Amino acid sequence: MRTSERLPGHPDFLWATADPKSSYDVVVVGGGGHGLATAYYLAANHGITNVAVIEKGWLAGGNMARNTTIIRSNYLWDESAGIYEHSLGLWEGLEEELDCEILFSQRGVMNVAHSLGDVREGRRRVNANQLNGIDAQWLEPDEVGKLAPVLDVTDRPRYPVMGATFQPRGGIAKHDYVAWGYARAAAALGVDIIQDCEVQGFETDGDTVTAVKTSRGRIACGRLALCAAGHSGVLASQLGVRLPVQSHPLQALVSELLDQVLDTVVMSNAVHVYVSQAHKGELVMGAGVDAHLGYGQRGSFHVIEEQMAAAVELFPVFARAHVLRTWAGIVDVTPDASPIVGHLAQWANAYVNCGWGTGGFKATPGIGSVFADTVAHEAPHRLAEPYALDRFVSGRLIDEHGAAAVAH
Amino acid sequence: MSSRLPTGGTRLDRSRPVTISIDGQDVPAFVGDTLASALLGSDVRLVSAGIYSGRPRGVMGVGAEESNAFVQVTSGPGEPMVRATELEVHEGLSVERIAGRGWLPEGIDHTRYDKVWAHCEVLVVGGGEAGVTAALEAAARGVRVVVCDDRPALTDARAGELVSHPDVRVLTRTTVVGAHDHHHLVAVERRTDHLGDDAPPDVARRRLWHVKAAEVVLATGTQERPLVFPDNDRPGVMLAGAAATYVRRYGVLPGHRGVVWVAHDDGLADAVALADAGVELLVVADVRTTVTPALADALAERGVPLVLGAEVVGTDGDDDGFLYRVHLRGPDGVVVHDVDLLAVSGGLNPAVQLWSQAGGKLAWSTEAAGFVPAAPPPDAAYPLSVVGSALTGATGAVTAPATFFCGDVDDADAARVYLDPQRDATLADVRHAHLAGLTSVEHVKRFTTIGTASDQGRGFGVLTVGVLAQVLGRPVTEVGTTTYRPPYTPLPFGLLAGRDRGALSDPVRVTAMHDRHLAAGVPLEDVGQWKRPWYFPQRGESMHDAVLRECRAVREDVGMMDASTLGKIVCHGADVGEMLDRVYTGLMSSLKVGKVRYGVMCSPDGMVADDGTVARLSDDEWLLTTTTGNAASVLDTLEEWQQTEWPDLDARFTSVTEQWAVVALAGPRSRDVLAGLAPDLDVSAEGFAFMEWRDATVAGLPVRVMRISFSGELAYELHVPAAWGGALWDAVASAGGVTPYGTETMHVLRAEKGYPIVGQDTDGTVTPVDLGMAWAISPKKVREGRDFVGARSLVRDESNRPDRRHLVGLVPVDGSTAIAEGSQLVDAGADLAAVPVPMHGHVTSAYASVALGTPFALALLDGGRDRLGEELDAVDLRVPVRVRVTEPVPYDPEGERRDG
Amino acid sequence: MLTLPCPFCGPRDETEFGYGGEAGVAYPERPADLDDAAWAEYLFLRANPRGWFTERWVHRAGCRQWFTVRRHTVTNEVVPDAAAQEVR
Amino acid sequence: MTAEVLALREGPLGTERLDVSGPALTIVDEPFRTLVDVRGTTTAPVVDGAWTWRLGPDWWLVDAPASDAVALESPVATSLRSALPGASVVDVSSLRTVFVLTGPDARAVLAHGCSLDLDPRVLPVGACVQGMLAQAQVSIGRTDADALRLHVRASFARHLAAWLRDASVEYL
Repeated sequence: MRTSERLPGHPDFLWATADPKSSYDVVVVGGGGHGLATAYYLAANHGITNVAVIEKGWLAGGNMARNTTIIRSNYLWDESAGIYEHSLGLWEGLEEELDCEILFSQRGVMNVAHSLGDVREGRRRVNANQLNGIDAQWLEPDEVGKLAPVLDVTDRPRYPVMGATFQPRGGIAKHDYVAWGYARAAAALGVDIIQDCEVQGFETDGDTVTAVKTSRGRIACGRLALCAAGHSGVLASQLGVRLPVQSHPLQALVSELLDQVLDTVVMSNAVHVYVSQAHKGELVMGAGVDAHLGYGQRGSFHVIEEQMAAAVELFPVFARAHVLRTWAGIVDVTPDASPIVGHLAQWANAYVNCGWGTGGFKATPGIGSVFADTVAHEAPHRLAEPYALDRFVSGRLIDEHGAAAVAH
Repeated sequence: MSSRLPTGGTRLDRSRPVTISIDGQDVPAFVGDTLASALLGSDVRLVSAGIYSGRPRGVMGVGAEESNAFVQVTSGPGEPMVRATELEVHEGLSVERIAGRGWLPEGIDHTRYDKVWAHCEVLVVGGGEAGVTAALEAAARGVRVVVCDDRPALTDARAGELVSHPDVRVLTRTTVVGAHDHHHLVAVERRTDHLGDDAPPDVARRRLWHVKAAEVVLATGTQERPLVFPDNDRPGVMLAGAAATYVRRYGVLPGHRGVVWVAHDDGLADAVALADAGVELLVVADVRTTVTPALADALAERGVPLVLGAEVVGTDGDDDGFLYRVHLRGPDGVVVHDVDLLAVSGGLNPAVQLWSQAGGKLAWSTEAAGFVPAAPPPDAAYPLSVVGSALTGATGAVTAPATFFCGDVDDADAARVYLDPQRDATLADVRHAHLAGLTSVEHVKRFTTIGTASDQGRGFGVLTVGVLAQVLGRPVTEVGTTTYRPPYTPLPFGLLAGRDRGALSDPVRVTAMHDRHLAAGVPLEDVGQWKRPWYFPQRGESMHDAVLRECRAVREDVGMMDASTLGKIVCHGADVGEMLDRVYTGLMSSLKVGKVRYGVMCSPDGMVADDGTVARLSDDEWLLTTTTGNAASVLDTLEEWQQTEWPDLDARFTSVTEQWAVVALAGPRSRDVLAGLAPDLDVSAEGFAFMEWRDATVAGLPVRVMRISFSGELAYELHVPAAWGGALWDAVASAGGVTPYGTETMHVLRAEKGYPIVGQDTDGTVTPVDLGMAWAISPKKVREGRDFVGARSLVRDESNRPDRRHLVGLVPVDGSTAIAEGSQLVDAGADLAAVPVPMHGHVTSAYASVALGTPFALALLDGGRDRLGEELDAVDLRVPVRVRVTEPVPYDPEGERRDG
Repeated sequence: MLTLPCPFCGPRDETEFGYGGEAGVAYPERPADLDDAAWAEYLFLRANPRGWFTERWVHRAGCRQWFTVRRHTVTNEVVPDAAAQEVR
Repeated sequence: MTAEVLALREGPLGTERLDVSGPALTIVDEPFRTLVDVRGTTTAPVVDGAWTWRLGPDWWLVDAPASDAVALESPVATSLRSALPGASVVDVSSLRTVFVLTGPDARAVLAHGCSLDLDPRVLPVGACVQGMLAQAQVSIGRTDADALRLHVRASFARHLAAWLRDASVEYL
């Protein structure tokens, strides 16, 4: 019987769970990947270490624990390419930066085309990416077959493969390792990581948010940074701000451990599935968001069934794999499928980072650094500027619906 | 030496011996055996190995709680990671041992997977005594009942009564795997797996049940959990209840010489059963200091010594790593026993997975030393109850954390205390997680991977929580449990796909003329779910040549195409005109009966959503056409506005897309062809003007003829009730010299005229003005301040920035190089290596054109209308083509050809 | 899979329905009179509560009627919206 | 099980189907074979042998025997339209293809791809439900204890026929 290689272990020490102090220069609400990365870069890049990350549950237990870990930067519009490519650049140095394993694997991400329209849009995107300096390629079906031999590139499927976009530098990482790596590095720089601490309200004075009221008491804040993903709307509403964000369930699943058959990440917008085979051997898969709002961290079973039908259609050998576990995250979706980053409306010292929809994980280092810069300088970072809340009033949207039909 | 008893085994059919194999070694078995019982019955103790450690592993349990014994099935269609304790044997079953990781057999799985939806008033999960009682009570109320049980048959004496009840459906070999919102329960039925090659070919091997129940009763019983100690993973260590079950159910002795170590009364009863079956029990140990006297007496009667307050502190293995010695610490110190069986039982966990999945809360019960159902799910509209032992767990259990949770094991030994054997995760890993600063059970689970394997922590999960509580020095109630997620047991992807595979994976929609296209051997294009003729090649002709020929035919002669997929909506009502004025940018209410008008629809944010034509059939009857792709969404939109915003408007909408088959007839000679087919129709330019419709008899068929052109040529659309679609196609095709053409030629012809295709030349960010279609916005409505959907958005500053992307035409400067769709537009001569290269727009459509004598393209270009004549590079895959910006109507800009 | 109470057809599977988001967001009486901010509010701002939510569904594969329910966005409890239950 | 448990009949012709809608309409008689103007003044002359399926609060599908007319619109539609002023009457004879399933297992076959509850106690003779079957939108009416009449849009008919053949294989 063939045994397997163990994954690299975790560092001997991760972080110490802190109790809240009465006051911090910056309170980051949300102990997910974005909140932790923001806190880390505040400390590491800007020397702001009197920072608390407050998390209502357990650290990185929200979307960070529930996503399918796909990393890529091949977005269509310049604004999106800017932030995601910045992020990918940071991913490439992250193990060194954080001094720990994150199992970042640049195995490539392909997005398969099944119609003439898909081909046209795929080529459009590849061309935009190439001119933006992003490593995008266009693959013909036979090249798709070489990179993913278990993907059926014959004319048998209902919607045969007609080509694919491919980003070789894209890939996956291990989400817990990433979150814990940021937590460990931030804590080492003096950031307090406070779990089981739920926000119950805010105290304000004029145009300033002065304190966060939590289940563990009042915490005064010099600046407030919201990184609460699907819960951002609920938090912002406590400050009288309405955000154009809707929170939906997004389901994902894993199979049991299997010998390696898929060495790259495959996504299909038209046939609605995306899949990678993680380091231990499990197939990690997802599909589109459930249509309705939901905070229950669960979705409807038919979405899983449709996704499995799509998977088996594209990868006939998957028919015998087993779904081991399903779950759902809560994704916060904006009208143009692009995030909201910047000042929280009228509040002088409050900032918001939300609306990443299905793009949150891959943006983690990028938005962490950009948001930290924004909070530190009290002005939007160059890469954050296009994502200001007021674009919904002007109508200057960054429409990434094409990218996000099944993003990740 | 076989351990099969000469008699007994409630599940066995001893008259039907079969032979199975593991790693090529034949093993005798009986019908009714599981792989696990067959292997135990033949003393095959090695079933799998630790994924990283390679340590040998045997059978630990008897059902879904099994955490060790997973194999790869290699007979039949093959299947990875199958639990030996639930795999029923059949002649020819062949398996291979694996170390925690299976493989996917190559090739297509031709297994028939099936699904069924069932509705009932009461679903009972579990067909044991409590389940049968609940089901019979429900059935007596005269309601529909479904009972699911994962065993091959119900064993309760009342099973016959239940099965024969007309309103009761009993599903055996059926495991309920998911309890979803609103009492949608998902179950998997294993129908022919146990039959092997005898399975009838038409019977689906597995079936996924979707059960919608008004009320659910969980009679799911319990799952036995082990006790933990160093080297607790050796083959020979088994659950006590499982060991007793192998005797009873399969007539198999799980060992010959053994020690039993338990923590509850049921475990002692199992020890009695093992002794009665002939296992030589050297000692029975109990972690408790007092036990039910009757059980102590029963052991004493059998001469089995009972030691209280005892614990196993380790085991020794032989050269193969199999159990051969147990170190038992009692009040008098450690005693070593030579054994081949160590049967342990730490208690019975209520099977609360479905309760938890459904949103029910769990609470730690000291009595059961486990998590039991507490607060029910919040949705009172869907009652969920638990009956039987699933409510209470084991009897006579006590909390004894120090022993239960292996508290005093030193660190060296802790590395051999397996808390998840399948993942080779140990007590040492939990301690490591704690030292690393982790305090949440969720973090520890992720750090150690405990509970993430195929058994999802069913056996060891509670122990892990207990261990963690001990490590953290906090009560179990503060540590809490992890959330149970569906599915309860792993489900094949193929089963979830069901029939939605291959041609049935998404409906194939076809037109009334489809057989003609198939007979002509035409390549088909997928357009949404539709199959449409792409082009009509003649013998040996390439696509390029065929399309050029078809284009030439339409420009110079006459062509025909199947346009049946156009969306069609008939509107009735006195206020349809007003309604259409509100949803189209143009003015529709002024349209005269007999006339047709082009229309554009916007979304509320002002972006082009669809386009099509509006024909007024009578005062209160209208016919809309939509793009093929948006037929459903346009109807949805109309109904939504009418029902939710304007219920006072008298307007009703009915989709008639498939009611009408449509033949488009286009080209300068189309009038002649139509005249020949419809001798009674006045086809003169004066008698039948552009954008008019007439009802006529064409080739003896009832046809509504519309004079509409999507090619710029003189053209007609012939709409016929689809029952006669084929006949009309044949009639036009045989009218003489009419060239059939497909979607590709249609695209070329419309592009030559600068007609955009919504979804190709638009992407949800394009306004009518961007498309150069300001003319499609009714000036009268604007002048009078009448609103229409999208109007407000179109007057935002952003919608009128001069540098918005406009639709323009492009031609290659050299007059010959093809432009690729999806090309990005950059400054002429831009250094493509100097990234980022500023982009000004992109090519949305591009074709070769026989009419223009040059390749050409449509593009969306920043401020494009002010850049006519400018040269740019259109870059595709890093190759630039120098292009010149032109008006978007390269062919016949004056529209002189539409009258023929 | 949610079960939704179609006022005409009765309880049916979610797969038969289309989702319409927040209920009660009326189309402005005179959009032209709104400033950009007010118009943006109509276009883009919808409630997103964690808890009870009044939302619209359309029974697309059934009677094609729009209707309103109240649903809890955490528990998915669904109750018909009394104010919107005028079955025609 | 016998070979007769299930019969499939497919065809765009042979019957006429009309989509009738309008707020002024209701059904009064039990076999649901007559449409009546809600004001009670006009009884629509639905022909003998027709079924009138109620699809929505003010929406019916009239399923009438065939006529031989070769016309843009069926004669039944024309007569209904004149009898029911204000109603929307649309000929959907070619739009909706009919499948007739008969036999004791007809309902069981549909349950392989349809979440609708087709129990006769829920769907008695004369009643009709609409929903999804094998990814296609359908209406299903009961014409007899063991007979279901299924309508599907014509472009989906071949898909549905292929699906029904596959789903019924264990019953034939």
